[in-house]
Amino acid sequence: MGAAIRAMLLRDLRLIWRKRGDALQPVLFALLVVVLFALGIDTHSGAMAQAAPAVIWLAALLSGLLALDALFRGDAEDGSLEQWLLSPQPLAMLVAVRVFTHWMTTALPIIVVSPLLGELLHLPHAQLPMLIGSLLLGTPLLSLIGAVVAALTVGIRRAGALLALIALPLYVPILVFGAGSVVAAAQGLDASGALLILAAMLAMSLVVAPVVAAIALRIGWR
Amino acid sequence: MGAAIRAMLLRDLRLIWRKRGDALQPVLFALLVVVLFALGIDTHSGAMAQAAPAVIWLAALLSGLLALDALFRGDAEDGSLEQWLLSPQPLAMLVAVRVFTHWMTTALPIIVVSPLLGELLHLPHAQLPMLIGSLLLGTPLLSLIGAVVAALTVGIRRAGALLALIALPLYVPILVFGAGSVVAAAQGLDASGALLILAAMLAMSLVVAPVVAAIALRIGWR
Amino acid sequence: MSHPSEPALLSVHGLGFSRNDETIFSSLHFTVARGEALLVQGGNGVGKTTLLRVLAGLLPADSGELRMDGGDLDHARRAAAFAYLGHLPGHKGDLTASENLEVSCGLLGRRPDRRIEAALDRVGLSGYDDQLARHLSAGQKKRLSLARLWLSPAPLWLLDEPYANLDLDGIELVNQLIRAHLDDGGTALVTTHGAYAAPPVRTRQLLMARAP
Amino acid sequence: MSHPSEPALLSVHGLGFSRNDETIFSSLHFTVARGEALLVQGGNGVGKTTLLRVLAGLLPADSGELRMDGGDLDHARRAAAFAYLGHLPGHKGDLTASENLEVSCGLLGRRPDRRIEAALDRVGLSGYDDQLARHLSAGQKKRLSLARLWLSPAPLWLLDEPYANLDLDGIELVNQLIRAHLDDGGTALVTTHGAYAAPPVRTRQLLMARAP
Amino acid sequence: MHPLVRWFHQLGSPPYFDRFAARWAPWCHGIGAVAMAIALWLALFRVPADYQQGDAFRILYVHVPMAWMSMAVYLGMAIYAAIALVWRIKLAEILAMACAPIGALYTAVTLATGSIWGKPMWGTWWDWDPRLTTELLLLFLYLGVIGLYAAIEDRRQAARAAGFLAVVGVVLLPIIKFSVTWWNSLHQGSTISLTGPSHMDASMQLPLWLMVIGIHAWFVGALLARARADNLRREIGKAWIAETA
Amino acid sequence: MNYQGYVIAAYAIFMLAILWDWLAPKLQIARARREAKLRARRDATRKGEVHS
Ligand code: HEM
Ligand SMILES: Nc1ncnc2c1ncn2[C@@H]1O[C@H](COP(=O)(O)OP(=O)(O)OP(=O)(O)O)[C@@H](O)[C@H]1O
Ligand SMILES: Nc1ncnc2c1ncn2[C@@H]1O[C@H](COP(=O)(O)OP(=O)(O)OP(=O)(O)O)[C@@H](O)[C@H]1O
Ligand SMILES: [Mg+2]
Ligand SMILES: [Mg+2]
Repeated sequence: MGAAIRAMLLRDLRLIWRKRGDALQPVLFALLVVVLFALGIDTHSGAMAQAAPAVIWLAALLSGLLALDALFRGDAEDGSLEQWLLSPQPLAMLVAVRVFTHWMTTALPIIVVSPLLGELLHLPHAQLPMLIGSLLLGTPLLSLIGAVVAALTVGIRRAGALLALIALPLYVPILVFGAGSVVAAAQGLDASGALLILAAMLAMSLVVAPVVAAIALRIGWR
Repeated sequence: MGAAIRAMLLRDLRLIWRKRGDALQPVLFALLVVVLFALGIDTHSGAMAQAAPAVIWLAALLSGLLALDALFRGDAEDGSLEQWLLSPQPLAMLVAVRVFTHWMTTALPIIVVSPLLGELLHLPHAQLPMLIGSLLLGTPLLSLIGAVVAALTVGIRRAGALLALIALPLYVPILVFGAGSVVAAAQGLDASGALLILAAMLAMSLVVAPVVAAIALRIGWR
Repeated sequence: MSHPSEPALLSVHGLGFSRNDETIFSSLHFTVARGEALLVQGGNGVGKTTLLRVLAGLLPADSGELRMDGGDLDHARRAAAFAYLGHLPGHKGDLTASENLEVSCGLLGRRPDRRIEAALDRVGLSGYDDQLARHLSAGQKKRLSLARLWLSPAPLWLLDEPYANLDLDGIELVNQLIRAHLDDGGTALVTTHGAYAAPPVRTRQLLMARAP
Repeated sequence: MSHPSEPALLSVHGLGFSRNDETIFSSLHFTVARGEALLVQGGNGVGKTTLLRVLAGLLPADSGELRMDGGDLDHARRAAAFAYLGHLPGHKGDLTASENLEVSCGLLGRRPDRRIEAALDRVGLSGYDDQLARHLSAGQKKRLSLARLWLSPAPLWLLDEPYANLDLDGIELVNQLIRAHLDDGGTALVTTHGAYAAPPVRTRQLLMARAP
Repeated sequence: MHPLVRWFHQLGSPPYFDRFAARWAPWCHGIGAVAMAIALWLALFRVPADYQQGDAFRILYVHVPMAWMSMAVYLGMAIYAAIALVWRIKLAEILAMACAPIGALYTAVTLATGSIWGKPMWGTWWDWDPRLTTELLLLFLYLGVIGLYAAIEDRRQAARAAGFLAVVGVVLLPIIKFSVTWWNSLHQGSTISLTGPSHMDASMQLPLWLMVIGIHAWFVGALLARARADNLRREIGKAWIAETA
Repeated sequence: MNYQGYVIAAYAIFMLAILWDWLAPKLQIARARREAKLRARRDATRKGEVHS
């Protein structure tokens, strides 16, 4: 099992490295969403700064959503997925490794540039640590729950919008606690509760989501 | 040529009717963006209403962007596109018909529900006519300009994110004048200038974009 | 190659194509006259498909000249003269067989003496008019493409492996269609691996091989 | 079918599968013993691929029972015993040939007596270790899949049209690999249209035909 | 075999189910129509206007039963889906998938009637109140199930995938509800509270309960009819349909 | 205050939905029936001809 994890990790890291240009796409997309929002709003009214946490969270979420389709699709199309399904290794473990590398290439870069995004939207600096903290706890959750949806739709050829429709209701709690915690902190309320709940959800998802996604994969792949 | 237009229109309308469930997806996606934004922001602070035009425009734009890949992709994959390229009919005309039906199924439904979206974000009722007007002028522009980008990337297998990256900068002026006109009207400024510019851009694109997209198609399709 | 007395429907001089600076073929010469077929033969990957796509104008040639009936071959003439049957079927899965043919007649034109129902009959698809194309089997899809060809007014058929996916009946059907088309004064360029029967008509052969 | 004296490696009783309530096959019975191959034959669309995918567990059977070495076939035993070569290559185009084999050895296990370089050699890909899989030709990709099979410790090979895409050398290679595998006490289920040479080993045949 | 078990197996046979549904659906519809007609008549013409809300309070008689049903139907769908997933019973798949469009419709009606009620009561069609938000998300969940079921070609696989989503959704529903409530309480107290008529007069209660009974019967009828349609669609081309047609 | 419009709108939506709930499956059943009949007829014509 250790060998399998090592092989999967090495494989994904190599693939990321060979296509390192693609890894920039999610962060560029998030940046564009933020810029477009800033262009569409009256920047001097203060509404922008108030909307900033919601917009940055929305940007991270939408860009993760766009990337979600690629989570298993490539492996499904070239037959790698079939080999996973036939492998004696626990499928949930393979899924977990895949989700981890996917999070690293899609969500982590956005977290890294989130101070920049905050600056663009005039987010008060005091809220930045809260924003980063909530993203760090929330985005893995997005990836884990997204994996279940991606697995269910892996057999459908052009799943884009359907994927979004299915995933977004499931994303609501994450967004509510994630962006909500920043808003709460801005109002001087105690936001640690929201972060704790996010952490608890993350801990649970880490255990449950790969297993559920593995079941969904067996259902979704004809 | 009349026969060809008729054949293309009939074809697209039949296809839309056979897959009428899919026609709901863009409008659902726009609705989801709005819902997520509302969930992420403090809904009672007034910032939501101020950001409403930008968010609704962003929602229309992103959902159009998601649908853009399907503009020529299906026809490319099943070989219909090759037949268009070989047909004695002017390609620009076929493209124009395709863009028109695509706009009707992706953008028009969003315009139809835009009062609902405005209501969800507590957009002041007085701004609604301006919002609808700007969407009516702006979304065909999005489709026309998007068609050029979709044509250029039609040969690339998973173009989703790339398409977004190329298209979004081109969309900036449309968004600026579109959402900007609503904001200006809200501040009591004269917004007819922005609308006029949008109308002028639309008139020009109606003539130029199909031709450019046709050239791009010949380049993009190996 | 010898030149027939009648002016060749299509004549190709010094045609060359390369992809990423890898030459697929270069300085290809051949002519095809009305009433005869050209068999393009060669192993996997020698460039048969590429040649047909270049002729159809789907890929840009690097060099060379194409002439039709002795005149230049511009885009409009090419579009009116060529009908192409490639690896992709070119049907919408969510339209029925006859709706698909309606579309292609609208786009590509229709021989005035041929009707959609008769064409479906001709290729052995009678009774399948209102079956969605995506519910047809691979062989039936191929037959639908053949019906499109049969309806088209173009004199020059470019057929890329028309025999693939078809059973023995289907192979016979292709040969019959080609023969009838040639008897009408048309021409066909047919690629094949050589494993299938050639149509029983006057043929020339173009043997392609990998450039060393 | 007669039952051999040794317990069959795989025995199948009353296997049935249907898709959208269209029965693809029903109540299929057969057994395969160690050291013999089963040729699954039949025309286009009779369900050969489907049968192999059901056996591999990629599709759920509607009815029927599978037994291995006389015991029940649960998920873990199936995963350890079956190696599958389907229509999809199962390689990442952006990994090299040997990196791809490393991955599959990690996931599917490796016979202790076989090494990656030796396997590449065996299938005629020596010298291509560092070539990206997407730069291999169709036939070479097939050979890479064969190397994966060769490295796998599974005794039961499910080969879906292993001869497709291969030239004469390649067909001979498949036959050699199957023969060696059977000599080692393994078993192979091979689907084919019947147009290619069968491997020169003890074989049973399963002839499938369309249900009326 | 126990007669009940045997009956259940029989019910699973498509022709038998077709006959069963064709026989009983009209009865359910009939009972539902009568009960609802009486309830509507009472609610519109017999119940006195509320002293606070005036006539607007009459919307309760359509809004509340629909709101309850929207959730009950989801639960039913998830239960059928779970049965289908565990025991692979085809009839359970069909019933689960027949629940989805009905539930979506009831949810949409809840949202619409609630909005219409909200305009005169709160002065706005919509507010991001937790109850309203969760109802909207419930609609999205229904639409996701319907969309997934429609997107997969193989009907049984489609039913299994969509059923799986329904079951996952039921696990998440309380979390969504809880999160939205929690989030809302972060801000200043909501200006809105759904003040139910806690001390309802018996004469005001009767139409409500009649309505609830009626809508349940109607739902069962609709479920049977929709399941019958799906059952027929899956069996097109089988001999028994030609015989019954 | 006169809320009649709102009440009528809400009840109308309810009635329409209920009606649709009754009508939709009826239409679906009819369509399935028709399709089955068409299919049967088509299969009959197909069986008539010599099949490949
Ligand atoms: C779009 C707006 C609305 C939505 C989505 C909505 C949704 C719901 C839901 C889901 C329920 C069931 C809750 C439960 O039983 O746990 C419910 C019950 C109820 N709603 Fe609404 N509602 C809306 C507007 C209104 C308005 C404006 C009023 C009256 C002022 C109202 C009055 C009630 C009452 C009295 C109940 C029953 C209370 C109970 O069972 O405890 N609703 N609504
Ligand atoms: N889209 C492409 N991109 C890059 N190379 C390609 C592409 N299509 C074909 N080739 C290469 O060009 C060469 C000629 O291909 P072509 O498809 O014309 O061969 P062919 O003679 O039709 O072979 P086949 O008998 O397999 O159909 C091959 O070496 C192939 O690898
Ligand atoms: N994904 C699918 N969805 C629906 N029907 C399918 C699917 N795959 C195969 N079929 C149908 O199932 C039947 C059996 O297909 P299968 O692929 O098993 O045939 P096969 O014997 O492998 O044929 P071939 O010789 O062409 O490989 C065919 O009638 C086919 O149309
Ligand atoms: Mg070719
Ligand atoms: Mg097969």
